[in-house]
Amino acid sequence: MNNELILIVCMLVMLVCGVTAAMSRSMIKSAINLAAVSVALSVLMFVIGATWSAVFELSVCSGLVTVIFISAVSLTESKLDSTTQRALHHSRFAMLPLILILAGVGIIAAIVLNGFDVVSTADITQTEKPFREVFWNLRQADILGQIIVILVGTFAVVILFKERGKKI
Amino acid sequence: MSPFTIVALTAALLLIFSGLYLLLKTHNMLRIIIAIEIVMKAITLLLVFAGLMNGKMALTQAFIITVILVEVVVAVVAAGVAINLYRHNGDMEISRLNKLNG
Amino acid sequence: MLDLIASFISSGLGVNLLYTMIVIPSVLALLVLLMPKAKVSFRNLLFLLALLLNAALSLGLLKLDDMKLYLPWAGGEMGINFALRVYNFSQQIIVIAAFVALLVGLFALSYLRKKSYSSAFLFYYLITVALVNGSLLANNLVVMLFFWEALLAVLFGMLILENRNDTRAAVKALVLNGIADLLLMLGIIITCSLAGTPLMSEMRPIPLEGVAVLGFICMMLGALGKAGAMPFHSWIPDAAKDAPLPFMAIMPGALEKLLGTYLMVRTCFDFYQLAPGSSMSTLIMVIGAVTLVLGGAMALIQKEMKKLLSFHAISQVGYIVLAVGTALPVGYVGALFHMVNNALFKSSLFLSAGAIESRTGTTDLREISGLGRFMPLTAISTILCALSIAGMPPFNGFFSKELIFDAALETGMVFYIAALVGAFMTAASFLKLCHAAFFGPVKLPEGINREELKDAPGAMLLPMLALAGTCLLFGVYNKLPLSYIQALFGSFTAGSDFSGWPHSMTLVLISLAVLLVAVLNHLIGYHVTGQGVKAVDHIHYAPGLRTLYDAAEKHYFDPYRIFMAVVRLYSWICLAIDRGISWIYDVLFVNIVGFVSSVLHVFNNGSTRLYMAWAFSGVIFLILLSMLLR
Amino acid sequence: MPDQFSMLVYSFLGLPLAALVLFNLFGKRVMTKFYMPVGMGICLVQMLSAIVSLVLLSQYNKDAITFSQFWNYQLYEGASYFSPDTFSFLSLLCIGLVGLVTFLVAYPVLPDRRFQFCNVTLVLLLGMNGIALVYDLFSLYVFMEVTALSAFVLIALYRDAKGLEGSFKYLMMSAIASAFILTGLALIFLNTGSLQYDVVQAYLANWQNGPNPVLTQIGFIMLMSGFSIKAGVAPFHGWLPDAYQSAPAPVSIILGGIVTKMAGVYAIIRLVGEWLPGSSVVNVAFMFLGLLSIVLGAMSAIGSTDFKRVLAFSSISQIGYIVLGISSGSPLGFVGAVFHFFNHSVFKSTLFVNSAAVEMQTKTTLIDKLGGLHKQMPVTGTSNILAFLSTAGIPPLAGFWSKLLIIIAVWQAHGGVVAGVALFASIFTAVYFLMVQRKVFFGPCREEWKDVQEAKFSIRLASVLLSCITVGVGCVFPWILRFLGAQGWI
Repeated sequence: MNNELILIVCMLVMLVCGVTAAMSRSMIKSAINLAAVSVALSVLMFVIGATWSAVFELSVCSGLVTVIFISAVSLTESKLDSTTQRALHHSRFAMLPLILILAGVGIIAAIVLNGFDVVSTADITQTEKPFREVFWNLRQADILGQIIVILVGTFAVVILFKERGKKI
Repeated sequence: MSPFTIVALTAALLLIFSGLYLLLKTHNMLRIIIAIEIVMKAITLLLVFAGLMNGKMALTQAFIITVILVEVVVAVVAAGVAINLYRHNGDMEISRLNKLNG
Repeated sequence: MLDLIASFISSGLGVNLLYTMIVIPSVLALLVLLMPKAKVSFRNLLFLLALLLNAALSLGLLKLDDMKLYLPWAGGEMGINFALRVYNFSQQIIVIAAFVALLVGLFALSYLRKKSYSSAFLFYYLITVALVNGSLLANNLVVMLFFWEALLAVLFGMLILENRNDTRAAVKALVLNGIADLLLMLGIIITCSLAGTPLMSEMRPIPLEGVAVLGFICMMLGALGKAGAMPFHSWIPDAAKDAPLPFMAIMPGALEKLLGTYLMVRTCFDFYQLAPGSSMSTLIMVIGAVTLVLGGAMALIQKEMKKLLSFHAISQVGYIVLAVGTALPVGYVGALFHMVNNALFKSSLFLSAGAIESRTGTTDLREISGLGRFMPLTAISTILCALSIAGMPPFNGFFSKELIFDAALETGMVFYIAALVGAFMTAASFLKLCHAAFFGPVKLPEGINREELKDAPGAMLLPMLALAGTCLLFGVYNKLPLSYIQALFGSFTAGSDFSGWPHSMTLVLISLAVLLVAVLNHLIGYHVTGQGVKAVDHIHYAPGLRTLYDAAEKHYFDPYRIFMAVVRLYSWICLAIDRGISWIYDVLFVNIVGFVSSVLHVFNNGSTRLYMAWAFSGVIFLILLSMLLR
Repeated sequence: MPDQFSMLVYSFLGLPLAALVLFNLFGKRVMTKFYMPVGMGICLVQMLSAIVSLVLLSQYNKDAITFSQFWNYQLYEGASYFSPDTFSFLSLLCIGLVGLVTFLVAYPVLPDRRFQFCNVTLVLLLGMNGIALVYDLFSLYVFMEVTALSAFVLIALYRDAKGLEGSFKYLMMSAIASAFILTGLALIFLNTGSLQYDVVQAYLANWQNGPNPVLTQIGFIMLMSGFSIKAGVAPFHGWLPDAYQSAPAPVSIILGGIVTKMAGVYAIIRLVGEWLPGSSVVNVAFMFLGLLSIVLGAMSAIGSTDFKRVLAFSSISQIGYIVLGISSGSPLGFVGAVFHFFNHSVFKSTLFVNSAAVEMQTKTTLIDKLGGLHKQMPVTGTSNILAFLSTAGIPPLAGFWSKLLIIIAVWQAHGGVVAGVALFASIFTAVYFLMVQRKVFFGPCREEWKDVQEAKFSIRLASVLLSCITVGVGCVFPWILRFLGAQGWI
């Protein structure tokens, strides 16, 4: 059960980094914590054998999204998050860990006390098709959707990030 | 009842909760995007958990990849809108978004 | 000759004659209305032609046997079919109505020569004739009601012709008749449901018990309203002030009385069993007696010819109602005979007033005097009719009144005395009228030249004289109308003959004594005041009576006035309630909605956090609901 | 059915994609004139294909046209493919119609930014078509995201403060909705192993005896909440008025006319109406949500001072009727809801077209500033009255029939009180619309609007076209009902 331990650790890292990202006063720290969540998640995926999604998670989420954030923060840096704002932010989220700990204990207690269990619905007799075939042949509608999503993203960048004053 | 199940469900729920809490409490538009990202991470975790439970890991991976793509584009659009709003308002304060009423 | 025409028409048209009677006047009425202004003489010809045709067709109708016509109309279980029926009762009334309408129509053409509304009046006139024919021919109570109500509309139209700015009299007529018609409608509903059929010919007399009493009262009140008896009378004197005199002559003078009496007799005789001496009978007789006495009393003091005549129009209805109320054979016969007579002399008298008005411009007895010298034929006609209405033998009024006296005496002394009092007042007031208008020193209103004053033109005189002559004829040869009338009641009146000289000499002598008293009274009054017009002032200004009369002149006793006061109170209450309700709608409701709306606006103020809170509360609501409902 | 006909379905996705390629391949100088006409043409072709497909479906008595994928003909379990049925084609027809109207109105209203507008609108159409076509909940989610993303971009098209604000609010709520939907999908996927419609339907039919019922329940609630946010059902509606109000005029037409309905109501109709018709819990929940939407939307509309905002609140109220109809759980309610879906997209587009006309001519949509425009803009005013009457459910207009069906079905399912409240709320509908009509179009003309002209030809064409559909469908509706009865659908 070494595997399971690693998974649990990954998830705990995700949780801690996520809460830190939420509570952090500095936007950059938030972004970096978010990237750490992504990294932990991709490690988790890697351990359970979901290689493709792990790679995507690592490259896109912890890479691209962080880049987007940091550039957005730098674009809007000047008056952002003054000291008072940060103090305010801190006071708003001071209670969050406490709430989370209480909620976590409550949830775990509820699960354990009720004997709640998640039944595996896996069909052992059926071997699953390889990811390549599933992705390219079975999820063709999704792929079409992805292409269109990328198209929207392109148009959004063109429309929203274009310099003011220029007309297209 | 494996500890993995307990931790996975609890971690996902707590992450979603803290993401929504941030969404509800923050005054900063970029933090809203961070909150959305946190929630999405939790959901990805849930998806992985679901794939583990029903043994359809390949399908789950396809889902996860699509979700990641969508999530990134949402983040891009949100950042674009937020930056434009910053240009209008001069800060990222969300309570400035009150021009629409009537 | 007439017989020949009649049989020719009836053989040619047969049962089609029934609706022809309604269609022809209506179509010609439209033609008259649409005739261009320039073709006045052609229009008048057309009008006369219509009336002549109507009279000829009515004669043809006389030749038909009991005939029924069904045209499917608004169907249904109760079968509101367009059912017409002609039988001896309606035949006779239609003939009388047609001939009176012909004569008055002739007069109207001459009277209306210079009036601007003549086309409209003639149109209404012909429509009235058609509707009267329709209501008399209808064999279905609902169809009759249809014509009846349409007549009300036409009445309203005719009343506002002369004076469009002041419609008070017309509205009064509309309201009073409308109430009466509403009651009639109720009565018809009750009658139809009790009888199980709306067809009059299928109905058997219903005993007066329980609901039937209500139905009977409603039907009678409807009929009384049309006839203009108390308490639906008060519009007639008001209308007399402004309405054209041919209208007064034809509507309140003749046709409405015919219709009202027709329905009264049918209600008492055909639809319900009105027993002599029963409480309903007494009630109707009381109504009749009160109408008779009060109408006469008011007529007595009038010094304006039109008003005087209109009060007499009310008073004479009282006689008819009284007679019908006795529910005796002699009463019914007397009522119908008096109805015919009343139509003749009352229209003739109104026409005389019209003739005088068209020559002198007024009918106020205080302004005119001694006209007999200039208008001898008018005077003769008026005097003949006055004698007839006063009940002077051998005129028709005498014979019909004797029958009514007979019936009244048989029922109760009180009613007989009331009838005698009425007779006295009638005689006295007409003595005053004739004396004041035609005798005594010549007195003319300003602007009328003595030399230029002539008798009325032939077209006016002819109807007046024809009607007066008929009065005399029906008196001298009363077997002619009475035999027809008696035939209506079949076995009910079998064994007695009402024609000829009244059988009780005592009653005749008492009536003559009353007339004599009236003459004496007039002579005393004339002697005291020296003026014919003031001959009854000693009664008018007698102590005690004077205050009553003053109050009556000020309309204090007008049922319409009392009714309107009640209506006003009611409408005030309704208004208050309505205000309250609309306050709930306009103020309370709007304020609540506005308040809720503004509260919702506070919750939709653009704050994203609030929106998210909404959404999360929705999720919590869903979770709780799913937990609760499991 | 001949196989060639199933190729027809490709046009719903292929044509907009081809147009996108065409637009971006050539320079803007060459293509400027062609953006709008090409868009209109695509919408027209889409309407035609939808009608032809509907006819074919009823001709060959088939439930759905299942068409193969792009490069592989085998359908494994868990595959995502396209299988539109009657309701899908009806939605595709609505999409085509509203898209056509949007392009017609955008032609004069947006003289600049045509390139951006047309591109993003085509993507929006693609997204909505995808929603209507797919046979897999996850693909539905993907296309829903496409729709939502392009809607954000369109609202913020001019990058003005209001548009950006509305866009950001929509984005936030939509992100929450996506999170909810995905959570729900993950929890359901855990149990089913596939998200194909028929698999999920079979599972939901008997979920209480299946594995992990608690997770499924939570997942279903999450799914419903997410769809409700996207649909703008109260109390998830907060973003909707802001987004509608702030969008450029043609964008509010397509938003109010079809986008929110395709993004949310469509899925609700599928899930609740088609898959869970007998579930009392879901039905009661949606009954409450529907009633709340009806009353809250109508009450808020009464107090609004902006023409477009009134229409937005009215949308909430009308979506409440659709949801209420679905909550009855009976086939009658389902048919009523689907027809109200169609009718609402017609009359709400009419109203937004008219608001666009007013906005273009007077440069304002504030009700208190407007007044007496009927004399200057008779076509707009008249079509506005027709659409209002249809919204309020006045016979014989189309809106009356669908509302009638819904209220009858609700009466049967939930009793007289609920139906009575729904009926009573439609009085409020009449109230706020009469208020708007009186303040904007009737009454004396204000001094500053003396020189206002009637809207441009293409806008008038759009509102006349939609009004004709409202009146026409209302007049032939008894026959439609008879046809449905003959088909055994009611």
